Amino acid sequence: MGIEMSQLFWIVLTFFILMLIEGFYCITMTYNLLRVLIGLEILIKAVTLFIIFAGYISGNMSLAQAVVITVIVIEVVVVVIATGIILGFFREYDSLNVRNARNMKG
Amino acid sequence: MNIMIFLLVLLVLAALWAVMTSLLLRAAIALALTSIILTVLMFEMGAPLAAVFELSVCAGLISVVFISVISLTHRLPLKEYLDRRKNRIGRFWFLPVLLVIAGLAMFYFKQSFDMRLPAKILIADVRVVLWQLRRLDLFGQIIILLAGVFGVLILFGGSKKNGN
Amino acid sequence: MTYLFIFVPFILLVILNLLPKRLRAAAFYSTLAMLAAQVVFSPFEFVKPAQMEVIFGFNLIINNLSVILLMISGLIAGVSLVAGWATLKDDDKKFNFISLILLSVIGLNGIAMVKDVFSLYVFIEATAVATFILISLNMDKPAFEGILKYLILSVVASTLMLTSIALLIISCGSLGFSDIRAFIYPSGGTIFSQAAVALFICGLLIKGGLVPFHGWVADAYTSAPASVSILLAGIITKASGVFTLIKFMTSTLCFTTSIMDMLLFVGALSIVFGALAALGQKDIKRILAYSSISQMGYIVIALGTGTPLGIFAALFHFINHAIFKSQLFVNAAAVEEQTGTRDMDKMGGLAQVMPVTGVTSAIASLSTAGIPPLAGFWSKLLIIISLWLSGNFAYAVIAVLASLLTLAYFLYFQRSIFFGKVPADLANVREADALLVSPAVLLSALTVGIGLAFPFILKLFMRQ
Amino acid sequence: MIKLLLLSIALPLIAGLVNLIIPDKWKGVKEAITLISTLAGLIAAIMVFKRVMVLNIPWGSFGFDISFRLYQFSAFIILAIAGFGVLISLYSTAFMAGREKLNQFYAYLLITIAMANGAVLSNNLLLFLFFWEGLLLTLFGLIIIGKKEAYKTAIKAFVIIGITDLCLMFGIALTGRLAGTFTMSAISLPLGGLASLAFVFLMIGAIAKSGSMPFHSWIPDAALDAPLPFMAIIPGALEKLLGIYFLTRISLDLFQLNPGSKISLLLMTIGAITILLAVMMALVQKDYKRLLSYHAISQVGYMILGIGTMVPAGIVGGLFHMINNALYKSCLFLSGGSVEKQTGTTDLSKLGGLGKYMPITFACFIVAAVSISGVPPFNGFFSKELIYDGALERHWIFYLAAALGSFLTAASFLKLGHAAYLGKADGATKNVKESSWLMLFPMLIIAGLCILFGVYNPLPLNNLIQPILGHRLEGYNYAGLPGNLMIVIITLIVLALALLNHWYGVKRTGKGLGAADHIHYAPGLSTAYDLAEKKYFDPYDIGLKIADWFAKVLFFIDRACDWVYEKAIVNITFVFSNAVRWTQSGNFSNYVGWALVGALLVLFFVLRY
Repeated sequence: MGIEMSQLFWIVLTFFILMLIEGFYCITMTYNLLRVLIGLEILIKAVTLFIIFAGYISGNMSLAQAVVITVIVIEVVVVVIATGIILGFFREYDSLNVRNARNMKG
Repeated sequence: MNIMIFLLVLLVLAALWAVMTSLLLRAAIALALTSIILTVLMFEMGAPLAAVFELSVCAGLISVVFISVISLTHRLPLKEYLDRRKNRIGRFWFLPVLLVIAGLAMFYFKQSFDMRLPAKILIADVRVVLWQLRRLDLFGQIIILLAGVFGVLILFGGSKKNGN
Repeated sequence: MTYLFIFVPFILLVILNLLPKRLRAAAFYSTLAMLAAQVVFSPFEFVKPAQMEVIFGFNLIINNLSVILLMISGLIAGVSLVAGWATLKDDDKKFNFISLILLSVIGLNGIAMVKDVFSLYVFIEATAVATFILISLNMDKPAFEGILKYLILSVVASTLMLTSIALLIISCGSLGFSDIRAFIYPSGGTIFSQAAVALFICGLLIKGGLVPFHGWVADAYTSAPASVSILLAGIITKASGVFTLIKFMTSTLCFTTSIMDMLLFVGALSIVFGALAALGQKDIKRILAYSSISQMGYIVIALGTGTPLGIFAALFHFINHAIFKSQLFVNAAAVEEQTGTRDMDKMGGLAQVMPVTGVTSAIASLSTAGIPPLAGFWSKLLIIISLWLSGNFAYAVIAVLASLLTLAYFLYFQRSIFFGKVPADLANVREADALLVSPAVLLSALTVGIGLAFPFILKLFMRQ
Repeated sequence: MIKLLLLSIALPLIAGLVNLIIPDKWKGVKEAITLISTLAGLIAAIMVFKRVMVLNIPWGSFGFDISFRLYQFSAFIILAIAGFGVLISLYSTAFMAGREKLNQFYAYLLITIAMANGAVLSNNLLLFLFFWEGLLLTLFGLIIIGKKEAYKTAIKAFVIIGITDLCLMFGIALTGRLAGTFTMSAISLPLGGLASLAFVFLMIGAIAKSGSMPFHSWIPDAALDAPLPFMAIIPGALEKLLGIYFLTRISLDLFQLNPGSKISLLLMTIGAITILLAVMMALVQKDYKRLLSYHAISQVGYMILGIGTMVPAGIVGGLFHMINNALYKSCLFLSGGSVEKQTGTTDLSKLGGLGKYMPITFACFIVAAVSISGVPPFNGFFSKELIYDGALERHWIFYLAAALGSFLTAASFLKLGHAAYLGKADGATKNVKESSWLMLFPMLIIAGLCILFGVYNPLPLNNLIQPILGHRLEGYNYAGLPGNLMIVIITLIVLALALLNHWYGVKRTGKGLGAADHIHYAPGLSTAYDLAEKKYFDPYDIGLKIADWFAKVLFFIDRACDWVYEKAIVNITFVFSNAVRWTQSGNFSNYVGWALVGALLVLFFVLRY
């Protein structure tokens, strides 16, 4: 059981890290703000997966589910606010290009 | 176990599609797909309540929000779109390579841990945990939702004013 | 009475939103009264043994640490409220501002009293969400830019903290501080719990804006409306970042050598980086923002010593910093309100036309730079002493040298705004509104008072 | 009676704050407040003179209690501060008339007096530090109100004094840790190891305050930028009193120094170097105030040398020199101010022949100048003799340095007096009037004291200085004529040489005294003079050139110190600052990248174990 668990953990950790890589790559390399938001979403999805898996592997699924439900609620609010900001940004610049968001520096 | 690994691969591929595709609408759909696969994974792992939440909120609500925002922001002219697309390939071809490298590295440096798991928790029902032990989190959720309401009022209310 | 601290603002918020529009002036006074009551009543919990209350199933704990945050958050939120009332123009905006301040105060009070890692995360996130909207009150280009950076970095922080929570579920099976402490102290825990602690601390460092996690700080502070910067810089990022770090570390006792070394290094890096970056700034708020990064470095470096004296010094500097930095932002708000610009090159000699602002800003600057007998001197002295006593001589020297840099950029700050000749286009500037001046006077009086009463505070600490 | 102690601190402080608040229009009120409070301070100082009392107010923990102690030494310093305070404020009423920022000037002046009194009276090192730092702030304020360009000088002073005060802070912390208490009267540490380090740190604070090399470079700049009464009271008198007071306290009371120790050698070396370098610099100056300011540095060297000898004669001489220097140096600065006020310049090339128009100023200048040059029977002579005595007791090389310094001092004052007061009046100096009595009166009083302290030296020595040292003197009495006749003779020779040198120099340049020309060209004598000029005076000429070159090198070193303080540190800092700000590119991708890399590094670092 123990070794099997360990194997499973490593596999899920691998996929978790792959998803994190995708998310961070998307955030840093893309030029469109909505794609940045998609990258953030992927990060949160990865984390959700990891928490649920943590509950699964440790047999503490009730706690993990409670946590995940709260995380989903927070995620929704953050995404809605982010879209509001992106819309506002679009209204100001008439573009979603992130290079418009580099005015403050130094 | 095997079906879980299969689903995980699908999950990563769906996310990869969401990142790589050049059309925003497709990216949003891919994100919804990612959510759905995640939902299936949750069912598979025995978390039905969270799965329902994920399905209704993330795959449903967030996709709606995304698609409406995409339709609100105007499309690019075709030429510029094609330029961008070429440009995108230049920037994003490395991502799949990176994923393969990272996956191989993880496979190669495989470690096994002494999984000293904690004692099983007696309360198995998520509703009991959520409503009785973690009531403070629910209060926090209410606060966040209220803040979100204000956010919608302010951020989206501003658009009306600007529109006039 | 702990649950009152999060319930009263909530009920007040609901009532205020049900009121008809013409009664909204009452919102300001009732909120101010509520915050004042929070400042006055929270010290009654001080020095009592830590108590836990389970009412409505809320797991809250109040101890001396919580009392400090409750007092400070009430004070700074009140100051920000008054400043916002004076500077915001639109009635609707004012009302939204008050509601969001109430929400963020609930979040801060929650942070002060939770006893569970995940609830801590929830309340940090609640405060952050309220803050996003507060920053975007102005709905202009810089606001959207600043808030985007804050939001993105904040989601990254969430990712780190939630990963840490998942690892904690795997390793110790529970998220309560006491359970975590039982798991990792003194045995050191497993590799999972160590990684969990490290990741959680990283998340908090992003929230607190320490180098190299600091990218968003200057932009968010600069783009926010004047009164929001007071709240943001004075309490929100500090409470959800550094204060939470203190709370997390003292309640889980995760002071391992590697964590402490890391904190010392990050602290020193932030001190030097922030001070250097502040030196060349032209924007009032930006110089203050970088100064904030530097001062956060002092708190973290003191925490990194891991000694009781170091932790006390960190807390004391947290209090002082909250007071003087929010006061400097109040001064910045007054200057911006009266001159219409934040560019320091366009200012000069304002001390002649805005004497109160000039004097209070000088007090706060000197306190930040660590000039005796102001409050900032004592906390810096304690930080340096604690570094020295714990054997971190090099870090102590860095802390001392960086305080010279602090002095340098605050001299520059004072000179270009308040000394010298008044430019022709600012000749008609007058002293700011009483609502902006009185908080500055109150806070600088606190700075001087804490400085003079320092021995009593130290005695109080020694008795603990 | 004990309340008088607190009064001497509180009264000027309150008066200063009141001055700061009341508007500029009420000029008379300000002056009245300043004069009355300084007079009251003087009366209080006279009333508590020669008393011993201690006032303790326990406060807080960590050995920090408000503790004041009055005894012979502090009473003497308080009296001197109060006396100078009265005279300078009297002088300022005339000198500062019509200037801007009067409220700040009087306020800072009074607060400086309060802080100085507090520092001298404190019996607790932390309390002492508090007052000492307070002086730094008023110093900054006083310089900055002088001119528009004074900001740079003020920053320079602030940086230099700030850094040395930091050393002082370290020293105090170390001393407190070693001794286990911060109460000054309870500390008596033997030297060695950490204690020596603590002493050096404290010493840096003390000698920097008194303006010794290498912490001097702000003083000459301040001479040009700051208001003159400031120069007369702060670098001229107060800072010397305070710095030497603290130096004496630490070397005699707080630490057990003995004549053979390395620390004593270090002090003497610093003293000797300061004397020589500063006076060389003074010799090449072309500005009245700047020349004086270099002497203000040079004279500190004598005091440090005297105290550094750690033999009774030297210590008595050093302390006596401290009070003498305060007298004649402030008198010299005041004469400079008088010249500046009447002619509008202090550039020596534009001055000349003032002796005819300003006889009283000239007379005061002469008295002060002969005092500083050490001509008997003025006060400077007696204190210098004592210092020579002490220096000779340790090693002849220190004596040589002191005597050489004396020679150059006399030479430079001959030059100054000649250029400013003798010769022909033209340009700016034509038909100037004598200064007002408000300005002359303080100068006359101080000049009178210079003569009194010289002619009747038992008065200061027996009443002011010897009680301070008490048991250390073991029956010696240094009052009256100097004991060592050889030194006196050498001194006189040195002075005569200086006069000769001056005469020669004037003749060579043809300025001033041209009366010697006919002897030069008389038949028969002219070849002799030519010969003499080649044979006997060439070496001197070369010597002068060497001295000149040496002075230039010193000037370069001086500027180099200056450059390091002013440019190098600032520029290096800004290079770093720009680099740091460059990293803040405005692109959030970078920020996410740093955060990620940071988190990974932290993770690896923590899991490494």
